[in-house]
Amino acid sequence: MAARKDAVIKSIRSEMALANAQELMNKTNEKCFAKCVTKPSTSLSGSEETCLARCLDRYMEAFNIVSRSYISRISKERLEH
Amino acid sequence: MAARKDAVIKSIRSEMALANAQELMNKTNEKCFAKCVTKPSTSLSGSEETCLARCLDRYMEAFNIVSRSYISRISKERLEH
Amino acid sequence: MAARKDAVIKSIRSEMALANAQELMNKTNEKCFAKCVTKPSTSLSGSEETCLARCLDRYMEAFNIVSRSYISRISKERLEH
Amino acid sequence: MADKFDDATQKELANFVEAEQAQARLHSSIHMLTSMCWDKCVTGTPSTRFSRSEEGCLANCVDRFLDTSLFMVKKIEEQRAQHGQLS
Amino acid sequence: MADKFDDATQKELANFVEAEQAQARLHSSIHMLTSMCWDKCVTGTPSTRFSRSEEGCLANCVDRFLDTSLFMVKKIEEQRAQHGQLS
Amino acid sequence: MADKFDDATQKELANFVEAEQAQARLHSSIHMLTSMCWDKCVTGTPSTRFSRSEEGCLANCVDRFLDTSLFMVKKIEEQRAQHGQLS
Repeated sequence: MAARKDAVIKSIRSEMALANAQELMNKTNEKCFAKCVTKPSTSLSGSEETCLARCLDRYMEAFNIVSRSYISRISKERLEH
Repeated sequence: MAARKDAVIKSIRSEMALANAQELMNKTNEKCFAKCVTKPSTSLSGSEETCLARCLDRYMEAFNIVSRSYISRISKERLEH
Repeated sequence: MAARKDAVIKSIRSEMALANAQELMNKTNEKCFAKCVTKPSTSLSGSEETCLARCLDRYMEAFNIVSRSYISRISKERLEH
Repeated sequence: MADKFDDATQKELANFVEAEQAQARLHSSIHMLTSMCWDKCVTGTPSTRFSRSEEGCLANCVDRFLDTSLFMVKKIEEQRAQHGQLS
Repeated sequence: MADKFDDATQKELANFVEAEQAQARLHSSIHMLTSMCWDKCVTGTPSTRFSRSEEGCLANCVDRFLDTSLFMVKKIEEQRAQHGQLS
Repeated sequence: MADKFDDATQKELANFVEAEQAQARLHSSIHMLTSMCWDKCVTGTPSTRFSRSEEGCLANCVDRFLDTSLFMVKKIEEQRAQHGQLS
């Protein structure tokens, strides 16, 4: 019984983590394609790939900055109220 | 029984009104933040707050203009068809 | 029984086709109104209607180009993997 | 749980829920139209009132959008009549 | 199907699911805010690091957006207090 | 209500519904891609045909977008291999 409960919890958790990672990838692809591939041609050029690689790192950085700000702000507000 | 029915109706109605007001607030915040806070700094400046207050009034006014136009148009079309 | 099964299948299929056509019309209206009616006045002008008619044809063409590219790409990837 | 509602009350509630759902779709259209017409018509910094051109644009925006939808449907039906069923 | 969970386990699972749903709403807000702040703050071509102004903008973006929400609520409450319930 | 479908028919219908759901996801991707590629490629006023550059852009847009997705996944896997599991 306990083993089955843990299996249910584990499966929900990994589904949630997957959905979150998937959403992050979708947003990153959308934003970076918009910024880096302005005129789609017959293949990705070297400069487009350089732009995409940097954009990926910057979007992850922005995601971390925003996560930290948001979590610290709502923790603060919960303490005050 | 009638009292329980009225309670159900009242609770659905207030849930709907809340969802509608919440959606209006979300849209207003999104549009006015986009227009008034173009370079987020360490606090909202006086001119940003002035802009936000006016933007709030204008968005509500736009919402009222659009609501009136839309409702009058669909009422007219229902009469014609 | 077989007749009832076919009726269920037919009804699901036509609901799907309708939803797809509806989504295509919604997107077309949104994109073409954005492009062709930049300053809404008291009626659609002749040049706005010309623009809308061409925009409709071009959006359908773009939809066909995108559909072909996407389906051919995912068919290719399925063969490779 | 308490007793179930009787049939007449259940029917009344079903009608009420249906009306509320129609209302919710109406609200959703109004929010979408307000957002779209705001982006199209309100181009400057918000002031204490709309400019004349903003006001005219907002007043006409919904009707021209609905005219656009009707115009598109008419064009599609004309094309179908010419080329036969496109499906 | 296997046996059902006992009452205590069912309750524990219900609490877990509720906590996960709160987590999902948190994630959804963070994705929305990241997308919005990226569009507002990251205007140039992506480089090996953010420029100073991009970094400052991103660091302040979430807090000013939440300040904006609070400011709007305050304004609405002021107007209600002046003109009576608008509802 | 009428009699239930027998097991074989139920299974056939379940397969059909699954195939239709896959179809719906395909349609949804195509609508999203058409919208995105239209915004990227069709910059001028609509004419009786696409310009050469618009046509080339549209023809390549989907493939480059899917290349972008693959490229991003590859980069993330390279980083994981270097720095260990980020999770």
